[in-house]
Amino acid sequence: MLSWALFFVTICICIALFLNLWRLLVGPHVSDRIMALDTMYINAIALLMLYGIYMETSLYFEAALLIAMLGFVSTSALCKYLLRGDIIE
Amino acid sequence: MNTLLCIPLLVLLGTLVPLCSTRYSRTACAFLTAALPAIALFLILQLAPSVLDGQRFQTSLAWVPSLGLNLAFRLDGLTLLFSILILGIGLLVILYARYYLSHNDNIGKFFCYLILFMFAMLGVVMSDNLIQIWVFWELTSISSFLLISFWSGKSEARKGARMALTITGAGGLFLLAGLLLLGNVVGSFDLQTVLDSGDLIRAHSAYPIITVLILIGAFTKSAQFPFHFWLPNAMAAPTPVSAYLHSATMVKAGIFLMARFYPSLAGTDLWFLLVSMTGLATFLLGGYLALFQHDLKGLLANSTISHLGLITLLLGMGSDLALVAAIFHIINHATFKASLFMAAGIIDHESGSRDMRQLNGLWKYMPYTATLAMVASSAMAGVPLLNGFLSKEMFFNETLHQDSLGSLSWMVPVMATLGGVLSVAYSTRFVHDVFFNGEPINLPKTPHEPPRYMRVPVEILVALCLLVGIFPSWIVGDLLHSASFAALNASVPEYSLAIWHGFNIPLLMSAIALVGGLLVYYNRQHLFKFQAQFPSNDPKVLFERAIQQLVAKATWFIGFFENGSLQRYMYFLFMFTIVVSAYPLLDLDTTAGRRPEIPLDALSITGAVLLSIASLATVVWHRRRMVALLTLSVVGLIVTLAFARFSAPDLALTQLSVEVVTIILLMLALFFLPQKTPKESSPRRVVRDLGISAMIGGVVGTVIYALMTRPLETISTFFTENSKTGGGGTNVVNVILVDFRGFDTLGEITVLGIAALGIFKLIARMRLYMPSSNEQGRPWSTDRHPLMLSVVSQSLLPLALLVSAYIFLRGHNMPGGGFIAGLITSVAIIQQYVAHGVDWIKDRLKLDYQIMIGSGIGIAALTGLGSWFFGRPFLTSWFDYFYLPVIGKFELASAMLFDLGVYLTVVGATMLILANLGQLTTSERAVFEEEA
Amino acid sequence: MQHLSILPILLPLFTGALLLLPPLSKTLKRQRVFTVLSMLLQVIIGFTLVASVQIDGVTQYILGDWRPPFGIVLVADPMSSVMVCVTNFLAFGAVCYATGYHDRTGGYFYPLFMFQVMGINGAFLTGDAFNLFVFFEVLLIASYALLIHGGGKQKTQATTHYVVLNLAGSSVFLFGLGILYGTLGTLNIADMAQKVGELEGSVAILAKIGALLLLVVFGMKSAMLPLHFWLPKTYSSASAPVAAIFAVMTKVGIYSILRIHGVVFGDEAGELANIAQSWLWPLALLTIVIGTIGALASPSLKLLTANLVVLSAGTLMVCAAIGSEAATSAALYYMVHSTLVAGGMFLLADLIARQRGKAEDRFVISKKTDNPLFLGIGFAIAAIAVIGMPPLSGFLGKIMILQAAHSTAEQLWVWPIVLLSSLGALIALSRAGTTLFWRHSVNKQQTEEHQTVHIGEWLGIVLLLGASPLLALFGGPVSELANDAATFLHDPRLSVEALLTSPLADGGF
Amino acid sequence: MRFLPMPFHSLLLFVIWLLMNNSISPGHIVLALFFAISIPLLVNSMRSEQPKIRKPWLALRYFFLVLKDILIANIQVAVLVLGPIRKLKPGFVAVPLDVTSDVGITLLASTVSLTPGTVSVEVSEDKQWLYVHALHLDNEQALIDEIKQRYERPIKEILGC
Amino acid sequence: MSFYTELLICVLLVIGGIFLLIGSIGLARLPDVFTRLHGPTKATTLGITGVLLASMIYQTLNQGHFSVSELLITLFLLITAPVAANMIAKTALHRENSAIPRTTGLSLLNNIRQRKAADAKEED
Amino acid sequence: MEGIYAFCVGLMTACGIFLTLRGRTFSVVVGLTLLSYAVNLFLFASGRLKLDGAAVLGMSEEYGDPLPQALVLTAIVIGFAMTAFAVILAMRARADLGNDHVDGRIPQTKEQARQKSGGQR
Repeated sequence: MLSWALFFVTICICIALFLNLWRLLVGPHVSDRIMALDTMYINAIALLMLYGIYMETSLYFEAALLIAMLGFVSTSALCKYLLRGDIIE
Repeated sequence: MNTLLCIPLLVLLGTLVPLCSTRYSRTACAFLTAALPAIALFLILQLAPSVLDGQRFQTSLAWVPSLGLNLAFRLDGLTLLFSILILGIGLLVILYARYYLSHNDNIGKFFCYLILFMFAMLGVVMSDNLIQIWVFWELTSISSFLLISFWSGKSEARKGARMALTITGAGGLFLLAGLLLLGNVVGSFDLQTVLDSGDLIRAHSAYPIITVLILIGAFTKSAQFPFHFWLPNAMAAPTPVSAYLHSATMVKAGIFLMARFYPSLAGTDLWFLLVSMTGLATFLLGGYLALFQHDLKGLLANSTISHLGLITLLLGMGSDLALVAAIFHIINHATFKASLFMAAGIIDHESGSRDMRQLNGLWKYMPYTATLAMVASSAMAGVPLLNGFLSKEMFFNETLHQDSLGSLSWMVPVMATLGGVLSVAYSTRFVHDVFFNGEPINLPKTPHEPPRYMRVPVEILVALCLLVGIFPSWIVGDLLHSASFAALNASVPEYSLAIWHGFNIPLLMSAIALVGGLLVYYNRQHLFKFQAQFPSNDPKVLFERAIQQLVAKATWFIGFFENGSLQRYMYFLFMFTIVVSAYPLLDLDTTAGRRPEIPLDALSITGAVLLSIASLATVVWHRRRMVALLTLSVVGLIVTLAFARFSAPDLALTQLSVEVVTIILLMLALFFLPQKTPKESSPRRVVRDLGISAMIGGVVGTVIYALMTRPLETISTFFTENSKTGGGGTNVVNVILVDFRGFDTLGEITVLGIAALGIFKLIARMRLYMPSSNEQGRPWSTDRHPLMLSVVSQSLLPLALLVSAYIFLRGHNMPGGGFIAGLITSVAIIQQYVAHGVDWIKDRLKLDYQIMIGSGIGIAALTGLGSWFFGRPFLTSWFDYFYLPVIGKFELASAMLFDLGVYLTVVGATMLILANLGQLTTSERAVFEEEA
Repeated sequence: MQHLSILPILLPLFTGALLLLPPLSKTLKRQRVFTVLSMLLQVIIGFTLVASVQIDGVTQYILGDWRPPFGIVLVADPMSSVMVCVTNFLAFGAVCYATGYHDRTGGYFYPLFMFQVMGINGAFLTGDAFNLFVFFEVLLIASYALLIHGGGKQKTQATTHYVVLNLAGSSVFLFGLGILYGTLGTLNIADMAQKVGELEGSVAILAKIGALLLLVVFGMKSAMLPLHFWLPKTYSSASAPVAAIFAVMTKVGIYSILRIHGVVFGDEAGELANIAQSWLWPLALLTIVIGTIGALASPSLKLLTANLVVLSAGTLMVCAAIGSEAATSAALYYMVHSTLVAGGMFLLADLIARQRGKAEDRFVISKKTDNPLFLGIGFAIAAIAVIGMPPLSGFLGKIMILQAAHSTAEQLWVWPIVLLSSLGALIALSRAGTTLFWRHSVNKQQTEEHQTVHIGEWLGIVLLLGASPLLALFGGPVSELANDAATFLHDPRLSVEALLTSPLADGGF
Repeated sequence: MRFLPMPFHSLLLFVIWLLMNNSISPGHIVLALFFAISIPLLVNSMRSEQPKIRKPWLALRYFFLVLKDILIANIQVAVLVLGPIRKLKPGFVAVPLDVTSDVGITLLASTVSLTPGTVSVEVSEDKQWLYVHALHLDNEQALIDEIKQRYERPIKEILGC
Repeated sequence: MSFYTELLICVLLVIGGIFLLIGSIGLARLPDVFTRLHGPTKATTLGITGVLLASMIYQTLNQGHFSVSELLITLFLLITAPVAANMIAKTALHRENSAIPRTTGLSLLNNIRQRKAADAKEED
Repeated sequence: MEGIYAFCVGLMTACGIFLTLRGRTFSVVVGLTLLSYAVNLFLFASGRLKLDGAAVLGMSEEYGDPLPQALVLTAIVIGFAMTAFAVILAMRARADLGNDHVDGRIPQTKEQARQKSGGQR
């Protein structure tokens, strides 16, 4: 049952990732693309957690944590760039 | 100490004397300068009797034994002759030069160069080692360059010197090649061995090459056709130099070389043909050209060429007697030509001109000098009772007894006579045009007799001309004999040095030459007219033009390749990479190996597709920079996931944190770089680049596939086995980083630190204007620090620090480590910068990042150094487990301290970069203008 | 002195780190004194290292006490010790020179310089392929930072090209290393040499690609023909002491070629024996040609010197291509000579440029230099040495190379090209010298203040150029040293097996 | 308070450390204490003045309220997203603010973003208005009231401003 | 591991997966920037919470000791997601990305852009 | 899996190289970043791929090759330092040279022009 659920969720996330990429590619605005990237980060976290369950290991927890942290930094910096140009002013 | 070594050494020391004595009077300087060479001459003369008896002195010191290069000197007959010429005439020239040079000239420098040349020349003739001969040979080129260009302010002097250096230097290179080959053929660079193995050499297949190479060396030095043209242009030198180098000594070096290697190389048709024909051509050409010179020294220079040709011709005749004649003429030519040059120098010095069209009728003003010059030029013309006559007789005689041209051999004596005619003609011209032929025209000075002692050298030399001419065997008989003996490396044939040999064909030829020469001189107007039809080709101009063309061609060529375009260089790099790597791939039969592959799954396919699309999108949209940046982030994210997927959590962490910082940096760059990228690659260029990149991509993909599908045995099991027991950590990757290969990490953080310092340097002087609007032309938002962002960021900072501490502490046993922790800390601080701005932070955060970098690297290195105190090599790790009552068991390891260094460096470096970049922009915003 | 062989890396590292910390970081004067003293010590260590290798034989320093091939080792053999010594000597000269003027033209000069020295020394000493990469990067990043020292448009542009090319080069390096690790499963150079011989079939082909990719990288560092284009502009725009230390950087590439392609993929490499040779031959010769052409085309002394560096690199590559013991020995001698002379020449060029007013070091008519005697003698020494004319060191090196090329199949190419390159250099340098020192503009109205040569600058130039006569005078011992080094390098029993199986390898000292 | 400049944060850090390490061993408690004290001391200078939490228990209740709303919000959004796009009636709403502190506004805005069908878009420069975007807007005033009643009031109470 | 816990994990996982997918579908499907914002901020956050909870339970059972570190990620995302959404919205506003015409309150848009008060008068 | 991995590495290399051949500093830097990703994956794969083999003792039965991982880590850090330098250098080039070209089409300053055509001798 668990493996089935894992498979299902993996497929869901794969589709989600594709959708994100699609949004990232078509835009139409940069804000859309950033949003897509941000969502991608979150999906990646989910993927890592799933992988952790699948591999029965918690080794990937830190990676997920870092994606959460750094993804946010990256998103906010990107937005700051679009808003102000200079991200560190 | 060895006398033989002393001789050149004394002269070498002599180069310093003028430099030290230049502050005294010029006379004192000259005498002091002359002292050491005089002693050297004295030493040689002391040895002379034994040499004349056929003895040969040799000495040798090891210099570079592995090359066969020894410091070896010898003194045999030939050497003796040349040494006496070099030192004797050298001393006379020193005396002469003391009067010749004006007060403006730095006489110390001049004498220094002169003695240096003397040393070099002496070295050439005394060398007993092939390479050493070449060493001194080149030294003569260098010193003559300095001497010719002594009046370096004159363009002529510079050009003449450069030409001389270029030609003789080039010849020297040929000579080197020849000598090396010769030495390799013989198996030794020892001169005597080479001289003794003439048969071996002549039989060797390399003989023709050796001969040609060595002869080219000799010809260039001795101004033989077609390399003769540098000599007249070297006349820009002060006259003492001309007298010394360009008549008596340096130009004889080539002759000397031919005479020296006569036993080894001569005796074949190749030698005869090459040497004799070159000599003959030079003999005639020099004589002919001398006739038309208006410059006094030019005439003498061309006559020198002619006489050198004569000697060469003699050397090429192949008979031993011809060699004797050649050596005899060397002596004679040296005496009369040196005296002529000195006389010409006196005329130049006292009248201010060397142009024969101005110089006329000087007999009235300087009768004494005129007499000397006339005697010397008679010797040059070959008038009986003078030394020139004797050697010319021998020469004519030898031309009759040769058969180098087979049935055309009769032409040689005819040509020789013709040459004699020419030499009489130009000698006559020298005498008649200068000392008679009416009154001087527009001379800058009124000519008068030179100072007393300036004439002395001329007198001595002219006296020698006379003495040799009248008492040949008494004066030079022994010397000539021993020199010939040495040159032949065998017994000398019978010959007689008498003034009178009876009426014979040579005498007839001499007579024809004398009469014909006078006739030619009287009818010179016709010849001048004839010559005037030819365009005057100044070899100097031609040579300069050739060189300049060479330079222009070179410039064009370099400009063609190095067009300053990075793309071009990258193109070369990648093309080369393709060629090198694809070529062996052609031999690879099957790409796939035997190692079983991991089965595919949906996740991997998704990742791969995402990665591919994102990469391609980055390429396609590289001109829409912001989008490219986003797709690049996607690539980075997927790479991170790939690392995680293939069991490398540490890599995933590192890649992730690095990527974020990179993106932030790229955004900073985006801001300052032009906002638009115009489309500028031509379709052809794009196709070409696509081809290159596809090829490399293909190669890389193939190679990695081939690698991955082949089994591998590595040293890695050692690491997994020893990680816990030896390194005290369970995270093998981290233990490798801080322990097994901690040295790499030390280097790596150093790189990071250096990069930060370098970037700081870059920023320190940067003057950038900030764009006031984005790529759409929209002004920036006025909301500098969005409210929500600042509030949340503040709360996130402690959290992030905690996380980084967590990552840091667990690094040794679990994925993590100082580097990642450092990056997290940095990113957290950067987030504060993004949210609050530089000014806000500057007041609150007072960290000296430079000190952090320094201490970080220092701590890491010191940790490594700690093991020295336990007698262990650098970076030997230490760890142990401790028990504390409440806390329980915990581990302490030196690796942690090392990691702390890493952490500090990373934070320091990252922050040094970013904080300073931020400060760059706090100045007021100027309106930015896009460049045209 | 068991730690002697790591000192050439650690000492500059600590010096560099300390220079960043107070109190040394506070004033330039302190930095200056400290650096010069440290550098002096390093020179002494360099000579001690050479001597100790000569006396006690090869030492390997086992870092972290992890026996090879698992840990990283430093190998102080005759060759590397000599190169380290040369580097330190050169750096000492350059540092002395920098005290005169150049250390003031930008920040962090001394720390960066120390890291640069560390990188170069490390690259020479390390016995581990990946560690070689790390030290390459250390020396590269330091060179980037140093290159922009002093500022100016030309420097920025040259640096941009240099940096991007080298970044691409580093990628190729990693590709190569990846392949080698993927086929051999080890990183220790000696261990690699042992395992290479066992490869066969497709794996051997892959390893070959790896080796050739490394050749690309080393070729680029050492200015091999299609990859040398960055060099002239980069070197000529660097500030003098930096350009001087750069003179040894091309040699790092050559040294690595000798090490990797001469030894690991040398005669004993089975299927992969001497794979680089067929590539090296034509490229080396063409490098000489293009260096000569570049020298002829150079409009300024710095550019000329830079092109002469290319020329000497080509000459050295010929040695690598010959691959015999004699050639390696010749290469070492020539390497020492050309490094020091080129370094000295860069310093000299800078001094000349600074004394000639607006004309700088370009070959145009200009005002007279203020110290014609010193500069003239210096130039003469440098020129004679670099052309390869006697009596200075260049000719010995050249003869050694010619002799090494004797009776190889390519002799017919090597001899003419090497000799003609000398002629080209002769023409170029004689033009340069006569113009720089002897063509003066007549007007003497603008008498600016007379510049004197700073003592440090004087010392730097004298040290570096003075090495040339000394190298020639002591040609015998030096060539013996070079022979020893070559013998060691070419004897697998000495250079490979000893390092892996010696009793030292068990971790003790 | 010199050693505990941010008591709430310290507590949070203490808990988080234990959370991260999944451990309540004495060693980790000591470490957690260490970090809980040292990190706030380190970053104290990097903070602007912030209001204190006046009513912790209310805060906790508010937290769970938001959690519950998030759940509901998502189901609503899911329906909207998956449903026909044409029927969607998005809209902007301006919510007048009573909370004055930055933290309060941020808290409110975050809550709004996380809860049913609304995302806070912007805060006006004078901090008097919170602009909200609703995915499906039927009744403007109802939304404003709900936000003010359900979220703003407790926040104001918790922070006391 | 008992059936029920496994079931719980599965349910959580599936819920998480579905919500993640819905978030992304929203992102891809909704008509303008502002509506798209809703997907990632809410659905995705919930989805990831589901997955994280599942992981937490699973790891706790699997490793035999309490594994709650995943809560940290959840907390983190709950804090940051609204801010990220806010930043993106600000960007969209700043760059004058258009909302679909049927949006109500479009008249406010100009005020929002300039961060004026809602009752401020239009000036230009 | 290996095939698809190799394909991705190859593709990324190609993309990176194509971008480095463009004429603007930004493209070049992006290209180098992409290239360095590819290099890291390449180096990593030289130790062969392994699922479920994280090199943490006790966490898995078989371990993947930890050595390439360590190498890649070093390479990432070094690559980061280098990229950072290149980025700032690009900005500096913009500041000094007034543009972001790398193809040598830089408007010649007077000095350079004189240098090029400068008389010799």
